[in-house]
Amino acid sequence: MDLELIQQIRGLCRDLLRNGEINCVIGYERASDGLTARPFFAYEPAAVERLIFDETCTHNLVKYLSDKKGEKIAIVAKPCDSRAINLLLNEGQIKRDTVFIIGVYCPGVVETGWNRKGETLQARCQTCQLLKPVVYDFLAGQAPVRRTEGERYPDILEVESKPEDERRAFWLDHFGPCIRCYACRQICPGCYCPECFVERLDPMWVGIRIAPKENELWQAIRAFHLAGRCIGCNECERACPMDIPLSLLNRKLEKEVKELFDFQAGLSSEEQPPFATFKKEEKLGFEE
Amino acid sequence: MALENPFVPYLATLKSVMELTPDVKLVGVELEDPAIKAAFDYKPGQFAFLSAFGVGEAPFGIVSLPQRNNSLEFAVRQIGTVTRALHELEPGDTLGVRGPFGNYFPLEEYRGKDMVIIGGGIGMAPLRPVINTILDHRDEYGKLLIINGARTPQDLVFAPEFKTWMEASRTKLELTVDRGDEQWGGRVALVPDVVREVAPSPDNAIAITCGPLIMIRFTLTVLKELGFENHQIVTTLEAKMKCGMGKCARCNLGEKYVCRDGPVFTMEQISQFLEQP
Amino acid sequence: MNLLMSRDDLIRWLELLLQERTLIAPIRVQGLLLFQPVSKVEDIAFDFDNTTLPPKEWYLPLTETLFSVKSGDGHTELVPATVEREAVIFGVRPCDAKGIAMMDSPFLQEPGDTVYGERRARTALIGLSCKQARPECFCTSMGSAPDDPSNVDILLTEVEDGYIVQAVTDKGKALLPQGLKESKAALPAPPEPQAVPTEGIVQVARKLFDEPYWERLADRCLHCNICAYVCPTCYCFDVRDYPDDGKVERVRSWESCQSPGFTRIAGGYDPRATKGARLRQRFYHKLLYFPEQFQDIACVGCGRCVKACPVNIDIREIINDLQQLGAKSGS
Amino acid sequence: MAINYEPKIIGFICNWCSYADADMAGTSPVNYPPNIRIIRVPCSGWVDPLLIAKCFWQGADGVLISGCHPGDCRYNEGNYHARRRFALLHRLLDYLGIAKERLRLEWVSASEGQKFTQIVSDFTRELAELGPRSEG
Repeated sequence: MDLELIQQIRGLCRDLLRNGEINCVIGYERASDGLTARPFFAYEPAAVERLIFDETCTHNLVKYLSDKKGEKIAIVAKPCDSRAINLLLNEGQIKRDTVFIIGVYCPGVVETGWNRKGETLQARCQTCQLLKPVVYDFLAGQAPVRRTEGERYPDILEVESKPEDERRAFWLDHFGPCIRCYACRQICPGCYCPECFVERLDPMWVGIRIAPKENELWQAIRAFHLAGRCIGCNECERACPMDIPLSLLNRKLEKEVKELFDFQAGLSSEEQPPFATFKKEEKLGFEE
Repeated sequence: MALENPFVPYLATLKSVMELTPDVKLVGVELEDPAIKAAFDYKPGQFAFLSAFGVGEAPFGIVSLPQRNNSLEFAVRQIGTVTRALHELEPGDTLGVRGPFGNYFPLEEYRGKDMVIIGGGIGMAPLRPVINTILDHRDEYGKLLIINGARTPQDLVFAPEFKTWMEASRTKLELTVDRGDEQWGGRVALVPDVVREVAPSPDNAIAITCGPLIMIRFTLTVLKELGFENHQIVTTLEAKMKCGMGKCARCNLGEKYVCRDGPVFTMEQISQFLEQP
Repeated sequence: MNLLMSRDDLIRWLELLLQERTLIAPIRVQGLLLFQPVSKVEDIAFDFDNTTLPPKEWYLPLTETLFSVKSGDGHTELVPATVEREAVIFGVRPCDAKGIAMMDSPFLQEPGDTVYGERRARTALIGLSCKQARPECFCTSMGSAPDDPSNVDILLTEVEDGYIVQAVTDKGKALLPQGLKESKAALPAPPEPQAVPTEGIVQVARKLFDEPYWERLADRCLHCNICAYVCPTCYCFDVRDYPDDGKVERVRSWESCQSPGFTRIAGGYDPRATKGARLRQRFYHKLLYFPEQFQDIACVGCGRCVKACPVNIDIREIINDLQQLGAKSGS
Repeated sequence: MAINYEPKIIGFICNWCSYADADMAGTSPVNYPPNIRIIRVPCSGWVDPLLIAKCFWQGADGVLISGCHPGDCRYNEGNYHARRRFALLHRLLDYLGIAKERLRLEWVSASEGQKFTQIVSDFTRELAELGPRSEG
């Protein structure tokens, strides 16, 4: 644990709360296992003593900004999380001047679960080149050593190389155990619709039946609705109690969006997302 | 032989449809099986689920009286998918009925008392069988005061029955709307304000109220100002329900289930939940 | 009198059961451990902590058809679902068995849920005592124990030369093979899970309805349905119609009091509109409403929700917090 | 099985162009195969990807979206948006095991009746050759 970094964050938050510049800090505290981290909301200056930051701080706290609209909030954001802030800014969900962003240089986070702290960095962190937040008001910590660039999509290429039938079977096997707890949606900073298509009754797109076909339709459209919007925090996959490899879906779309539209979500709050714009003369390798 | 499954509705036929307001229809429903029909006994305040097969089911207060009506009657306001499907049904169509569920207004206990009935909008539905029971046993009750409000004059649900109600002995009907129109010569006021203005006496009286929650809350305040105590104030609540049998764990207010312990409650039982913003 | 069953005997017995009825047991599927119908006895996991999901889905399935609507020629018929074969669930932990027994209270109270009741009557439970307590376990604080035989038909406890067999009910006795020898060995001492201060929690909870604690706790909650779906005692459900290829079915599926639209009625009004109100409902149902109706706290201490919650909403911590708040607020 | 296999196709057809072709084909001697069920839509840009996915999950063997040529959209840019959306959906569906050949986006103007008929015929034949989907 980088104590200097933590003192930096605590000191700043104490001041912000005391000055009344914000009424709440969204950060991390130690979880009930005494080992990993969990989201923490500090409302009083004294509560900042509970704030921590270390390699178990995997949660993307930006999710909570949608619950706290209209309040002045300070939020601790890793580089990947900060992309979600840009996403919400771009989509008009939050106002820049109501959020004080405490960006942290990120050395990567490890695989965690309750009472379990892995030795190695999460797969997404192993190839991540984004070490500094893309948007912040205050930058905490020190620039970590650049990680070696690696292939980001080997697992996806592997799925792509299967024949149609096998791909179909592969996904049905993986979507089969889905219990439709919607943790993937609830934890996602990009999922903020007041009414999700999956719960619409009229028209009823999916319905309440929890079965492989319905699960697949849910998962396919969930992923598609995040195409060009998913910032790759992979919180959905971490949250999934049934270990569905959601990152294989999300990163597939990330890869295709990059290829087709040369776009990566959340790198800027200004750039037009791919489905909000078009080019008259573009060949997308599909229609005649 | 499968056991009787409480989730399987009785089949019924739609007998009659009457438009009460632009968005409320009075539907008359008759159970198909004569034995089930004969055994289907219910009291004012109880409810049943109506099924539009293929769309779903939803709970409705039964607005008829077994002594008066051959059919089961429901006042259905079109507000969601099930109610829309019910509105589209025509006489002769099949639908499902599950019930009766819940408790009822203990009208026999209220004999000899003055009755104050306060209803807003579609909230008049469960109060109609109460009023009609009192009218059918007019001598057994004291004065009857009915205060009925709605958004507009067209939304007064039981308008066709007002004449009968007004002409009954020792009975007063006070109507009010939020917004009048050119023909409306009556009151334009909120229900709680009318209650304050009419100021029924709490002595030996029972007030029964049903309507939007906001109306119930404010009416409750006024009734208390007038001296009504919690045990003299009775209401009936609506809630999202999926079973009607205290199983789906959706309609509970604290440890009480609206479907099984209600829908009729005295304020004594539920004021904690109503007073919250 | 306890009996002894060798490991080979157990395999042979399970094979026999598999021929006669549906056998459900923990099976490893893509890194998960799930209660599934067994096709080969060698697929069964014998050595495990606990399953990913509790066995409740065999009584209250994730999704089931309540009845189907058959119509034609102006005639409509409702065909209720029926229960298939006799079944045995093998490998149920004592905490989960208690969970099933607790679901009986709401589901079998009049008017009883007949499909649930029939499944319950036609299924036998073979329990497996826990050899060790996991860090998230707290069953002994919730009226169960790692070796609690109360809610199963047969309880097996693993020992060096096989399993000590306790035939708890007549249904269990009838299932057992003939010729098992008496067990000379005493039952091993059970492991000791962590303790949680549940004493008096019902009375304490009653006082804390209006505590700001709930809104604060709910800040962190995502309002997903994980905790309810992994819980052996949560039983909320949703019912809807499915029109499909001209066929209409009424379907029941799991739902949870945490999901945002759970209590919202047509027209938009929601009596539990805030995150705090929903989260309080979850814990009040467990710690107050269920005990008030049916005596027991609606938690068996299996610790699944503790382990699975992505944001560490920990019921043990909440019970501790409530006790402290209760002590502060006096009586 | 494949001998009598008749693929089911859902066509989302733009009202301002291809729908005229589809309509006309009914009265002309050259007709397209009956495998397609046509849904008239106001614009190819109106078609929600959810509709396409739902068609496949309900058992369609192929889906055709047919709209006005780029530059000719009645609403100026609907088809440009459609092009982006379906290019991506196409790749996602393929990844999920619904082969690329099963989803087609075509630009056919109101005066290209022949082309429309040809497209539907070709699509039907290709799907028949591909055979039924492995899982409905």
